[in-house]
Amino acid sequence: MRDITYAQALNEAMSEEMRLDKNLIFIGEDIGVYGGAFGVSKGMFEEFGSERVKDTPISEQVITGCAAGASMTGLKTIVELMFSDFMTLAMDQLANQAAKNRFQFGGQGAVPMVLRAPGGSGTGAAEQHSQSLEAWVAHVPGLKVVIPSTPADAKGLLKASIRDNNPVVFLEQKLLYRQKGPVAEIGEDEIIPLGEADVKREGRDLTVITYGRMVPRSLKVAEDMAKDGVDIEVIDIRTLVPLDKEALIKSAKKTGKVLIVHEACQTGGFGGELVSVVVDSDAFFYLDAPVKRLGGLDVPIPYNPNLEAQVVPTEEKITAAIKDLL
Amino acid sequence: MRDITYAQALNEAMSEEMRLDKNLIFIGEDIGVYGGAFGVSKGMFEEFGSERVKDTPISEQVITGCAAGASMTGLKTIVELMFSDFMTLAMDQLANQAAKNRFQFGGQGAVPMVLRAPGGSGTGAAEQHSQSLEAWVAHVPGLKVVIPSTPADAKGLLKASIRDNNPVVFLEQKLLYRQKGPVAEIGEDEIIPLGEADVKREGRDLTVITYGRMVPRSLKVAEDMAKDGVDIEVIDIRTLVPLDKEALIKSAKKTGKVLIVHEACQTGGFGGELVSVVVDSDAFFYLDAPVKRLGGLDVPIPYNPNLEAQVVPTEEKITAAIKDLL
Amino acid sequence: MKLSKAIHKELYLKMVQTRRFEETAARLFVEGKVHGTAHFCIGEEATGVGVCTPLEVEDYILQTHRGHNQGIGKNMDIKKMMAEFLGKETGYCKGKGGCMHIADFSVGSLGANGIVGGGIPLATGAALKQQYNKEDNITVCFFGDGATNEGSFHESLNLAAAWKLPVLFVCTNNFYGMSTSTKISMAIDDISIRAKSYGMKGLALDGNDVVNIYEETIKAKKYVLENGPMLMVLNTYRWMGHSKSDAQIYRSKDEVNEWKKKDPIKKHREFILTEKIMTEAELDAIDVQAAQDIKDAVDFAENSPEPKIENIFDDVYA
Amino acid sequence: MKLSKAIHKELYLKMVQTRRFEETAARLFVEGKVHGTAHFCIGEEATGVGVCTPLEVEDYILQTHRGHNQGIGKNMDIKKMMAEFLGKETGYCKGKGGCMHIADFSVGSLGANGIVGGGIPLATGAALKQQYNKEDNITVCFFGDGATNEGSFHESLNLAAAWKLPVLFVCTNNFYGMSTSTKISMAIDDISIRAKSYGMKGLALDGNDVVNIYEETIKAKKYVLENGPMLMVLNTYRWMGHSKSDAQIYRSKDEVNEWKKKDPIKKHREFILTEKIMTEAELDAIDVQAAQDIKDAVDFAENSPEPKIENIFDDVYA
Ligand SMILES: Cc1ncc(C[n+]2csc(CCOP(=O)(O)OP(=O)(O)O)c2C)c(N)n1
Ligand SMILES: Cc1ncc(C[n+]2csc(CCOP(=O)(O)OP(=O)(O)O)c2C)c(N)n1
Ligand SMILES: [Mg+2]
Ligand SMILES: [Mg+2]
Repeated sequence: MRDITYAQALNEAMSEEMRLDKNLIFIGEDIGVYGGAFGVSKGMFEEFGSERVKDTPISEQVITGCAAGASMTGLKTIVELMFSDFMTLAMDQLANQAAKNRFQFGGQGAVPMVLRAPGGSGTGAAEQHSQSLEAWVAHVPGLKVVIPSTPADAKGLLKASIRDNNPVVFLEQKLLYRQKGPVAEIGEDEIIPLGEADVKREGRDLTVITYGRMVPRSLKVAEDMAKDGVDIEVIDIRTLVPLDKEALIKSAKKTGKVLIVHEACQTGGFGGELVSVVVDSDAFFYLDAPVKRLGGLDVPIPYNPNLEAQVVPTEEKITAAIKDLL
Repeated sequence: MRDITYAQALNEAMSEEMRLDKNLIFIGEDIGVYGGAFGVSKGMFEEFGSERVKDTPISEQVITGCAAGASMTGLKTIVELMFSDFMTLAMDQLANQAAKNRFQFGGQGAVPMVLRAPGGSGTGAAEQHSQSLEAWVAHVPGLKVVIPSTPADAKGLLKASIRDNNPVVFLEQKLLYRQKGPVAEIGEDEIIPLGEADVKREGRDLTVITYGRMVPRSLKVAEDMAKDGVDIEVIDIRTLVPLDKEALIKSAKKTGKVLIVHEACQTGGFGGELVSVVVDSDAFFYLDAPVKRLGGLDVPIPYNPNLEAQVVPTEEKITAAIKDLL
Repeated sequence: MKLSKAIHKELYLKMVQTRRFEETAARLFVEGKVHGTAHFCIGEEATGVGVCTPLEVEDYILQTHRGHNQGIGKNMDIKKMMAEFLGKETGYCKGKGGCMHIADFSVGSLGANGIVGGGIPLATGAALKQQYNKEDNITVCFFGDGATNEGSFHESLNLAAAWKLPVLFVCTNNFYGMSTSTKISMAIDDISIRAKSYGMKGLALDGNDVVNIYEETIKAKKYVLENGPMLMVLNTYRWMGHSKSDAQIYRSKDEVNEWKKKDPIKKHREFILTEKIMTEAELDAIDVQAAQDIKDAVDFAENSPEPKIENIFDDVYA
Repeated sequence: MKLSKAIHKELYLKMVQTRRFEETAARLFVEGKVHGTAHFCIGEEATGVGVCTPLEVEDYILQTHRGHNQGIGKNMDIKKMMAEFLGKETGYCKGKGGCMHIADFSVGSLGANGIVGGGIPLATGAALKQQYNKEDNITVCFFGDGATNEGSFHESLNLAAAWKLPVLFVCTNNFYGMSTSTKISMAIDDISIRAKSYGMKGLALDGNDVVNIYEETIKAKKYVLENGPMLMVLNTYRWMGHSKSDAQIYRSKDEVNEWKKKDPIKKHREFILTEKIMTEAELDAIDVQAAQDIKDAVDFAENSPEPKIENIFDDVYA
């Protein structure tokens, strides 16, 4: 085990897979010499060259479609969109082409591509560069959706995503890029299969179901509350599609109280799906209180840092929501 | 009262508003001489001329952005996208521009536009022309989202949407265009404010919360079940944003049993939001059974008519889901 | 270039097959045997047939919503096309796609597309794979005049040019996008000049001259392999409505009739006779064969089983 | 055309204000007073200032993410710009937008945009409104070289040309989109030829010659009102990194230094002196004034209140 950053973990996952598979290429804006807007691909251009690490013109629609086309015909591709907000420009190629091609062609072909894109607020990048849009892609059959919360998960899930034979939308968390955490030594098997939630903290009193940047934040709250004798379970779903429903239901049965936390705007967010999975199961009969959601406010992400910090679930809000439920 | 079709009701709403407001224009693909792919705008080009009913090149991104820009500067606009599936191509202009401009400019300007687009399956148009994507837009603060289920609602809600000072995504239902229903005489006030659910059928035993094409289908089931003495309440939410939460909660308290029905793929669909609204309210304590969802299967819409019919909630499936809950 | 008799035969047969296929499909609609819609390419047969016939299996094509000529040109199995059209289990897409999503990876067709311009970005990817593997093959991407107004067209041609990808972009210009004349959808007459924006070669051809299209495609493939992408515009005309429900009030009967005189099949037939490549009798025999092929396809399709709902989750994921 | 002394004074002042604004903004970053990022246009001041100064209030502009020169050119209030940059309640967007979303509807700025090419479709709408109301004004839409590879560029120029909308499209070509040289993002040298795809007039100008840009904009406005849209490409260069975190390894110091010699402010200053329009002393006085204006703006901004979370739901809906 070593401590490396989330960004470094992603870099290692891509680089290792590219070393293993000559058919794997990587395209995106400024991923080459520049190393990516968040530095995730530093050194990859130097190692793999311009044939495999390809800087593109600024044109998200064709970048995404190009990856899908290459993947349909035998390559494997990783695409980086500089911000997940730019999926707005690529939704046809992502949702109408990459996601549907195999099905609509009756099983001919497959589209093994990973679309990586950072989401989330907290960097002062304002309305058009701070969204959490996972709910859109999780609603598209044919896509898988992954959001890692730790360096180890980032590495293990990205490797699994690359090896997956389907289009995977891999949503990174801007604010986690510089966070460090323990990751297996290079060469050790650290692949994490898609579809397995992770109990990041066991507890008896209440279950927090969350993902992405809200995982460390929820853990922080749980540790703080432990001092007062409250024992919170924190489940990181890690992959939205496929979703590990069993893990959620099991925990809900155990604690009888569930809080869903995510950064995305609450209305229409993936939290609704999570509530429904719990409520529409036999866990319903174990619930001691309504399943509550704590999502972002239903506003665009503002620029001012204080405002920005307060439109998403803060430690205070998470704590308050937990106390309300207990 | 007269019986007119849903398409005719939409046509009347637009035409009447355009007669009242010279600042209102209408743009889209083949809406002119052709009268729109589904014939909704028949006769409007002849009445209002090419200055106000404007056929566009096939370019959904600029069509949507052009409307937003015109609306930001003083016109009011209606845009028709031929199929709501093409929102994939317009999502940046819709979600990053039209929806956010007022907020990110600190309240300068407003974007009074209505984006009309038909959704839903059942016409054999297959994967890329049959989706129900309301969950995407309902997750974007700044947008309002309307889905009418009857000719009267279509007319009243479209008029309200046109008069609204915000971008409204108005999702029509392909399969309802030819359905007839009673609509107030021309000249009578038939505006229906956004944000008011409609109890389409009162009942005591169970509440079906639904919208769009699933409203008539749910009503049919309710009538059939009434013969067996089962009394179903059917609530048509009509506007997803703003959502009439009170109406849902009230009904859930009354019947103690709730089934959510929508055509869109279940996973990540708006049903999750509806479940959460009910569960995360004091109605929770009145519930006799888990709140259940019945959405479309998590597959793209297939071409074959039998398959197509069976991937969305059928009368049989709705009936079965209700029986399960009772 | 002088084409062999066999080639002429192939071109002629494929065009007639296409026309019979569509006439039959139109009839099946009237008989209520098909739901949904269809976009017919009658009058445009020379485009897809002329471009695809000289290609190899390893050359890819991306088809349009109006692409029966492209599919037949690329040697797709007419039986499976018809079965798909009827939504049957034996169809190319197991009845899940319908004719707007017909595909045959085994002959190099990466699929038709329901999104105008939706296939153009995919074409750059297929060509990137060919370039990456240093293949001697190209990707041919079909789209209409209307599609050249979409952002996907622009982004794709630019990327292809910047990366010198082996793509032949083929615009079947029938002068209308649905009801909208190119006169009102764009302020240019010659779509091929759009190539210049990308530093790309552009070429405009008579889209009803199958022999010339065939020859130019051979040259174009060579050019593309050596120099990178090229845009070829084939000017032609659709005789029928845009789709099954089109009253066609946006164009005059005269205009349609003028173009019917330029029938690509008649043109080729006359060329064959004038050049004495085949006799009337030989051509008539091909006509008969084409009609029989389509009849066989309909029989096959009608006798094929419906897909089963039990298998609906197949192929959502690989 | 011979410009008055007042015009020269205005152009020079606005360019110097822009430069001081950005130097100060960069310093505020270093001091940790601003979070987020910023995109500086130092070296490109002549573009926005030259184009916007001759416009009327009723002419609209759509700005880019690199648009301080455009805003100052269009007479935006520097105090409110700075306050927005610092995220204050008194800023143009009440601290909600930041400098990537700065806007002033009262002077005709419909806003900067965080999406590359995102403002181009909006510009067609603003121009449609002007055309519909038969106004004698135009919409000017700014975007970079990189943005011309986006689908939004293509769709918008095509629509504007088809409808003869009164839009002046202005491409500030600084030869890079972030780290990506136009040499690798497109296979053409002269971006102005892209106008031809739309049947539109295209023009390429020295983007560092504020006087010429001013004059050409006056002509262009007249042209656009009479004939419909036009594309004007202003070739220039960004001296600083793309944004605050740019190590600039994708370009050489030499290249940067070559362009620094073509400093638009120095060029204008020398022109003024050579033509004896103003004296050194007069110019120095303007420099002093510009510095003071920025200092005042910082004072204003720093002493302004923070926005309150209580008002966060304001303006989500109108
Ligand atoms: C993105 C998108 N917009 C609109 C449509 C509806 N539509 C289908 S075909 C068509 C016309 C396309 O015109 P063109 O590209 O010239 O091809 P043609 O039909 O003439 O062969 C339109 C508007 C669509 N399928 N996809
Ligand atoms: C749609 C989109 N893609 C990518 C980005 C990230 N980005 C911001 S500015 C920029 C470079 C834009 O280049 P250009 O248009 O030439 O303008 P310049 O920055 O050179 O002024 C990029 C890639 C973005 N903001 N929006
Ligand atoms: Mg056409
Ligand atoms: Mg640039």
